[in-house]
Amino acid sequence: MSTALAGAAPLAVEVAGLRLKNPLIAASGTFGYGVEYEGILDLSLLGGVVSKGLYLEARDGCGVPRIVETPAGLLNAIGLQGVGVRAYVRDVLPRLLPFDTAVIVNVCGDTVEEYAEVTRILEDAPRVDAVEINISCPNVKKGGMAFGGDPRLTAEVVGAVRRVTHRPVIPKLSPNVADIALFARVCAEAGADALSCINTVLGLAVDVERRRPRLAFGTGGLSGPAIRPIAVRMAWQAARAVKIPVIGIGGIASAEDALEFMIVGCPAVQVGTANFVDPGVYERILAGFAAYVARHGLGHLSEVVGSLQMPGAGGPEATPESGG
Amino acid sequence: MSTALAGAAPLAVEVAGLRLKNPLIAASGTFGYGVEYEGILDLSLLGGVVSKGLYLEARDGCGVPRIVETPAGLLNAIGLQGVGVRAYVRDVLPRLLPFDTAVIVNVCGDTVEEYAEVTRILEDAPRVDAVEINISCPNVKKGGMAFGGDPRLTAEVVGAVRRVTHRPVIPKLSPNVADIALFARVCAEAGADALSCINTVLGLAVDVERRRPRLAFGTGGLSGPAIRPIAVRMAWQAARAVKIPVIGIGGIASAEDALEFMIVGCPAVQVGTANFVDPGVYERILAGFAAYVARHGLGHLSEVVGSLQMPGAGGPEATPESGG
Amino acid sequence: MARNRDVPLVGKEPLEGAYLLLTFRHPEVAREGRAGQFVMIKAGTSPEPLLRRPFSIMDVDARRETFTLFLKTVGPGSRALADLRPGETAACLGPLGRPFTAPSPGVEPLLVAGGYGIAPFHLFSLELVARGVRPRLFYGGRGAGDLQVRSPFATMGVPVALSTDDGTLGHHGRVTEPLEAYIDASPNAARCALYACGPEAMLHAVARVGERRGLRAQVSLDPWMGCGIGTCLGCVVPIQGAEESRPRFRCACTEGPVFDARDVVWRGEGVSLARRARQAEVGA
Amino acid sequence: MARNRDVPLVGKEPLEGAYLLLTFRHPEVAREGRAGQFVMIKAGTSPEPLLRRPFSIMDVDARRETFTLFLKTVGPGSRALADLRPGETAACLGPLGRPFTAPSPGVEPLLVAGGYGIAPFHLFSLELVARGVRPRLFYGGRGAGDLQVRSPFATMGVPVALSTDDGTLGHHGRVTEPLEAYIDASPNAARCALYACGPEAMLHAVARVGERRGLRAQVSLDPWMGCGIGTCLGCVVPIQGAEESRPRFRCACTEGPVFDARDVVWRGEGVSLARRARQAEVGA
Ligand SMILES: Cc1cc2nc3c(=O)[nH]c(=O)nc-3n(C[C@H](O)[C@H](O)[C@H](O)COP(=O)(O)OP(=O)(O)OC[C@H]3O[C@@H](n4cnc5c(N)ncnc54)[C@H](O)[C@@H]3O)c2cc1C
Ligand SMILES: Cc1cc2nc3c(=O)[nH]c(=O)nc-3n(C[C@H](O)[C@H](O)[C@H](O)COP(=O)(O)OP(=O)(O)OC[C@H]3O[C@@H](n4cnc5c(N)ncnc54)[C@H](O)[C@@H]3O)c2cc1C
Ligand SMILES: Cc1cc2nc3c(=O)[nH]c(=O)nc-3n(C[C@H](O)[C@H](O)[C@H](O)COP(=O)(O)O)c2cc1C
Ligand SMILES: Cc1cc2nc3c(=O)[nH]c(=O)nc-3n(C[C@H](O)[C@H](O)[C@H](O)COP(=O)(O)O)c2cc1C
Ligand code: FES
Ligand code: FES
Repeated sequence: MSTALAGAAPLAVEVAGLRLKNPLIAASGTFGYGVEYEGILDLSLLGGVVSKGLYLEARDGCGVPRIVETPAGLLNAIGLQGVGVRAYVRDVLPRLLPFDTAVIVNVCGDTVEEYAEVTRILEDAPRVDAVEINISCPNVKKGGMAFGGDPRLTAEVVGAVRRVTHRPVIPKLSPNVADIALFARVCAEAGADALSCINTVLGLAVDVERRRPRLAFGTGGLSGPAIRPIAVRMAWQAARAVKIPVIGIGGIASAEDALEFMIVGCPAVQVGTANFVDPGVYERILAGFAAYVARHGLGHLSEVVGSLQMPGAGGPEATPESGG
Repeated sequence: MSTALAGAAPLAVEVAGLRLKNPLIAASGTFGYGVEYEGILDLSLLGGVVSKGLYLEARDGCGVPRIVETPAGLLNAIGLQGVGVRAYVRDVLPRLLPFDTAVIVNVCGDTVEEYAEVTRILEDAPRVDAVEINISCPNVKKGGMAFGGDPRLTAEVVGAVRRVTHRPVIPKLSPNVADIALFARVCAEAGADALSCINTVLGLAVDVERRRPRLAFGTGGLSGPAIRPIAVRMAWQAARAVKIPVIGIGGIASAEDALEFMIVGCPAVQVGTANFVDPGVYERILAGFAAYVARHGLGHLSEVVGSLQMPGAGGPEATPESGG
Repeated sequence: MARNRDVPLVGKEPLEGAYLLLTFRHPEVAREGRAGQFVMIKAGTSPEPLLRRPFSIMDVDARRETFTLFLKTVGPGSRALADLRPGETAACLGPLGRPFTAPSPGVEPLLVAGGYGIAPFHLFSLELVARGVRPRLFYGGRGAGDLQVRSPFATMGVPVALSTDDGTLGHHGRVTEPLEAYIDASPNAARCALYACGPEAMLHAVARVGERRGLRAQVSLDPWMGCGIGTCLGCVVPIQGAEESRPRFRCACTEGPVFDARDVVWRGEGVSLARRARQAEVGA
Repeated sequence: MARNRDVPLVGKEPLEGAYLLLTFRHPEVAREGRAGQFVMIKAGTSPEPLLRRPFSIMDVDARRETFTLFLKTVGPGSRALADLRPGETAACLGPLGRPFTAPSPGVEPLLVAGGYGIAPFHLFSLELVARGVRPRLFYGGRGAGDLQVRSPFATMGVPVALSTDDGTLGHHGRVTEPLEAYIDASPNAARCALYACGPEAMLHAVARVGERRGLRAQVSLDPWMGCGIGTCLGCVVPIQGAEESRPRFRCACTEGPVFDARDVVWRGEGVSLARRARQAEVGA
């Protein structure tokens, strides 16, 4: 462990064969390619970083406005603007070499073949530790959520990526489904090593003076503290449904927020929108973890994973079933 | 129109045969039985009031804590504590007689038969203007969301209620589904006259010090400003899917919030959590409506209903399809 | 009758530590507010935190049309109130809830306050003294810094017994210790009525003190409140009268916050003292 | 190099209307901040509003390790900053973005500011004067109340032409009118460089003024910004160099906020001035 902060508390975890020095991972699309933080944040503090979504080719993304604030949340339709996987391998990966952190690449595609092809190109690249499959982006017209909302297509994409890589494969689940446990199981059966849960929730904000959506694209993906109770619920449902690890995502901005996900069963978490709010968020969370470990006399932070006690029923006599 | 405020702007609407003096309805479970506001708020200011959920018999509801705040939201598991439909008809309805507002009763059941039986009892009661079918409460162990998450059961409940009442039937949709348009269509086909959209979003908040849910019941329903972008999106999807009117619900606390729902296609809206925050919310919204009507030179507020202009694509050249 | 108003802050007096006094103009609260009643109040309109917060009415001034709160800053809602500047307004609904019931003639009211639980007893003492009744106050806190409201009681001529958990002021120990000592030494022990406001454990202890000595106790409960008027059903507490075969959830905002200690189903007990006594009678 | 810090407020000067000056301690911004650069800053940690807000660096004091912002209170983010008390801290990342480029020797810098767009030109004037270059300022606003930063320019000896939309101060009309009048009257008209910061329509007008007269113009764009460091991709603006066949989205936070006016694809134009000129050349 390379830094004093991270070394101060027993935080290392292994997720799907990935060794992370701590359970904190920067979420896709909210951390650029990682290299933007030079001088602002030492990437070696993080358990891992996820790249923004990468297709075969570069993309312009959506028009502006692309981001609007909603109550305690952020609604975005970036549309996966990005450099394309080859430019990423050529220009970005070498710049991540100096950092002691896991590099996870967020893989996108308009077709099953494109997901596989992007993954194949990464397979030859050094420095990539795992592949996260983005089957849940709400802001594109093809691919994205269309895959993550259909169990059969989900299985196909995960299977196709699985076949072309030896690295851990981590599908990222969409919250815009009725039964996230079903999708968790489908991914596990198709060969996933872990799950990321959740991507943004589909939303719409209207400019009532102009009677148009506030985002140029129309609808967008909701993230940030507003969605945390939804995300914790879904992470809990997914973690109960499968044996593979679930990485919790959604509205994390403090150690307590991260611990909610860990307690419901996630060995690791991703921090998204909070990166925009505060580049110091990782140091704050790590300090909070250390305090929690000390306060609760834990040998290792991961002792809390899955420790949620679901209540019996309540009611004025606290007799079982009166909660119904 | 009985009050100066409501009379000041052309706001009256007809929804599923119900004449409302304005599009503002108090949402189920957030306004008691209406009678609690005596002296605080003149019910005749409102287009309508929805009772809290009623079963055949009285219920204790869940244990405490039943309500916790989350970022810009409220997570609740009340568990439909209530007096039962007969006590409502006997004790509450007479007290609503003096008020010039539509009375909508929120009907619950553990079984299809119970929904029908509750509705039948209401059929003989005076002063009831419509029936809202709660197939979407996340905080009960039977009934509730189990119905609203299954298209076949949804159709059964709506059909059963439809057969025993001549009053407008308004199923209340659950947001915890993948495709709300599907449920909207199922309800319309089963004979619904309008839809209420949405109920609370299933969530979970964890007390990390005690490693237990913060609510006694465990999970809860998320409401308030946090969910508004999700609710507006769903109301838009539902309104596009069916010809019957959709009543928009979720996070409304101002005229602008209500107008978001109206612009995406809802002729009326319900105000929930904001009732707790500010009993003056209706007067504020009505004043905001009047200002909006004047500012936009509208002959009638309902001219905005469904006026949303969805954008073409963006991109740096603003050429079609580059948003993808 | 409760009224919802935007109330301007007209007075602000910082006390030690996290405590302060805030005075707002609200004619109905000023005129009708009684000891034990509360207001639901929120500074600003941010959705964060979302809800108003309950605070006991500590003082009223009908002539100036103002009321005063005694505030402990503990989180975002109380902090936003503490940050108000004179002239700024808060959204306020009140007066709410059922007040304390004055004792019968000849009965000595013993008031037991923990921390910010002192607030209603300031107003209650004013009410009692105005009726010619002199209460006695037992006032406890963690440390000396938590006993911020003392001089008004001296002015009213109300005897005060202080106690602190850490011994920095008054009796070193629980507030119920001087209470019990007083009752046991009193020649008039059977003619006392207990009134308590403070942490749940303290209320429970006071309920037991009353039970053991056959004294009536009124306790002001302090559950989480969402609306203050009986619509959110978030504030329910299990209550069981002597005649009720099982506890029922009652709203602390409308049927309380003041309850008869014997009707409360205290944590871990499953049955109220009143019901247990009745069952013992019947069993006997 | 940008640094993320909790910065204490060390100075606060209310101006008229919604305007005020705020001074914070931040060694790196104080030492390295250049005119046209900005900070991302937020008071408090409430999730509402969620994000930091961009504000131009108006002044720096390397010795005191402080920098100053000129703030117009328009919404919750700016209001929370305006409500800070001295000693309280804000979360601040900076300095960010690309600064203005000083003109070549002998070229007269003409600064065009609209409303709070004056902020970077205060620092820019200080920088220029320190290098022996005397800029000239054209400063417009809706009314007299929007022209709050005037005396520092007098102190620096920078000539200022004021204008207001409502005629309450200076020229009655657009800020570009006195600008054009000055250029047209100047014997040195070809040796001017334009710098503009303010509302988009004003920037666009300045770009046209430059274009018509063959003058280079640097404009500071003002898009909505989420992060300030190129990761949220929320602040993109369509930019097209002369050699680029189509516009590309560029981040205003890292590649701007200052751009060459000729490279900007202005609203409704579809192509940049630079590209159009190149196409005309090629076509010709
Ligand atoms: C009838 C009634 C009268 C009250 N009178 C006073 C008073 O006169 N002066 C005063 O300072 N406070 C009083 N309170 C408590 C006050 O309402 C809470 O301190 C306040 O709601 C905290 O809000 P917050 O946003 O500042 O903190 P939060 O962040 O909401 O809470 C901070 C901490 O306080 C706890 N808390 C929140 N609400 C309560 C509550 N109702 N009871 C106990 N703990 C709580 C939380 O669980 C948390 O640990 C009263 C409460 C009730 C129900
Ligand atoms: C590079 C840069 C430098 C800036 N420098 C200054 C400065 O020196 N002084 C100053 O007062 N302001 C400056 N601004 C604008 C400032 O960032 C906004 O006024 C602020 O973000 C508003 O936040 P709010 O929460 O107070 O209001 P919000 O409620 O967020 O916004 C209030 C109104 O302002 C509009 N608005 C919000 N952000 C912007 C923006 N970036 N550009 C234009 N309109 C916006 C909103 O659409 C809304 O109508 C600068 C902006 C940028 C991008
Ligand atoms: C601006 C923005 C861009 C995003 N881009 C991507 C992306 O490229 N790929 C992806 O899988 N998720 C993307 N996400 C989703 C986040 O990784 C994360 O799942 C989501 O925001 C919820 O976490 P949060 O609440 O911490 O932000 C994006 C989110 C935001 C806000
Ligand atoms: C405390 C509480 C109780 C509720 N009880 C009911 C209920 O009994 N029946 C029902 O259909 N909806 C119930 N709801 C859902 C609301 O009617 C509404 O659909 C939801 O809260 C979203 O609207 P809001 O964000 O304006 O609160 C309840 C909501 C809350 C917060
Ligand atoms: S506080 Fe809402 S019911 Fe009592
Ligand atoms: S502000 Fe986030 S990329 Fe520029």
